[in-house]
Amino acid sequence: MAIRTNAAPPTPWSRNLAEPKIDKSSYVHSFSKIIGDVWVGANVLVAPGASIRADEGFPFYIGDGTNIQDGVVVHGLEQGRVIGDDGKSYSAWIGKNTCITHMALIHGPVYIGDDCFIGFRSTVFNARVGRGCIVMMHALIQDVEIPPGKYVPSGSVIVNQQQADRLPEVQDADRQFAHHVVEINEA
Amino acid sequence: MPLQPLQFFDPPRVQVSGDVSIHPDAAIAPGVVFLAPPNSRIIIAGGACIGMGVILHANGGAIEIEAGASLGTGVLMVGAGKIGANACIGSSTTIFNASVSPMQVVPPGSLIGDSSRSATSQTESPE
Amino acid sequence: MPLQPLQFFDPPRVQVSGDVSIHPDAAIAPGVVFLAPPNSRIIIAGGACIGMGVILHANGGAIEIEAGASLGTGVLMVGAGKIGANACIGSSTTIFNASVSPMQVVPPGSLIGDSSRSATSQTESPE
Repeated sequence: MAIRTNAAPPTPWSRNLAEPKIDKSSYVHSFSKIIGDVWVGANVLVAPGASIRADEGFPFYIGDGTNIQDGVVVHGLEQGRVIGDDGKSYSAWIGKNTCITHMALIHGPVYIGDDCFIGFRSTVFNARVGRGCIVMMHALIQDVEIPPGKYVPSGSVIVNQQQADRLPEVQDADRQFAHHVVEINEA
Repeated sequence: MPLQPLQFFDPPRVQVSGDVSIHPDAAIAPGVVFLAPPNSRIIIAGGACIGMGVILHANGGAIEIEAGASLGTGVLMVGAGKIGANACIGSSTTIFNASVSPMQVVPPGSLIGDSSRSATSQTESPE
Repeated sequence: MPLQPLQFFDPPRVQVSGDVSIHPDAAIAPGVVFLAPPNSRIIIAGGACIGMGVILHANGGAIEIEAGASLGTGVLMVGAGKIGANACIGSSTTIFNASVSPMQVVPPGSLIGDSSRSATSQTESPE
């Protein structure tokens, strides 16, 4: 099972890319695609079929205990950075103990805080999602900053700050549902 | 929400993990992922058609795709459920712990079986 | 984590099964599936353009793509029907037992054809 492929396509500008720095305790499946200046913390799971490409915008940060599922794409625009919790600039920052579920698209510049949940096929682009937010399925979050602890229902399109500020708080039932989905993912 | 862009898969491999049975007459496009952890399984019947980049992730039971069903590009199915014979699932649809009846047609980009809270201050209502 | 080793198989980039005739001047992208079970067939005329991940699944008749028609990425066409000359079908569209006139333009993510049984278990549809 030593089939590690580079993320395709090998772009012409990716020749001098930094190598990913991955903590030994993390499980990056050999069929996932991870290239460029990506820092991966402890006990991270990157599932097969995920694509993490720090070839245009970089670096990326993936915090301890975070879970990246099949079909997830993490990529960044060449321009635009966010400030991570360590005060440095990143194209994509994903905090600790966060779960990015199947087919989510996380596109930098983007910041996703600790303990977040991003549901199936949701897109986060040019946005900050605060700690403890739950974003359900098929949502679009763009050009906004979502305060910590907010709940984004399935199918929401959050593209201006007034919408983001009006979002409801996460409730226990939401946490339970998200936890249920995470359990499935970790099975 | 607006449909996400569809991805290209290279190399064109199909990834199979766990108890997965695929009828030889089923058509499986490139980039498909079948995940069946312990205590779950996936069954693809003859004449079924699984589009590019489809992910089937079984959990707590079986995912069953009956004869002649078509799953469009990028369909995601998680949990347990059955796609009935000759059903037609539009591209980029997500199905969570739910089934689709035989002959049913599901529009592209649909979300089926989502039991999460759809809150009051929501900006775009799902119904 | 108990992820089992994944097995692979490499499907061909374009899969053709059954009575399918493709004009040599048609352009076919990777990940396309043409499935024509017995008693049905698929005909692609010259100058037609079939996008990535398109699925044509004939059933009970013929699917015919006329000259110069373009099918966007992830289009799913099931049953029998004709895409008229120079028609333009937006990405991720689902066409179920229906035809599109020559020169017609169909927006991306559309659902065309019999959708009478699509409502029950569905929680979200894009339009």
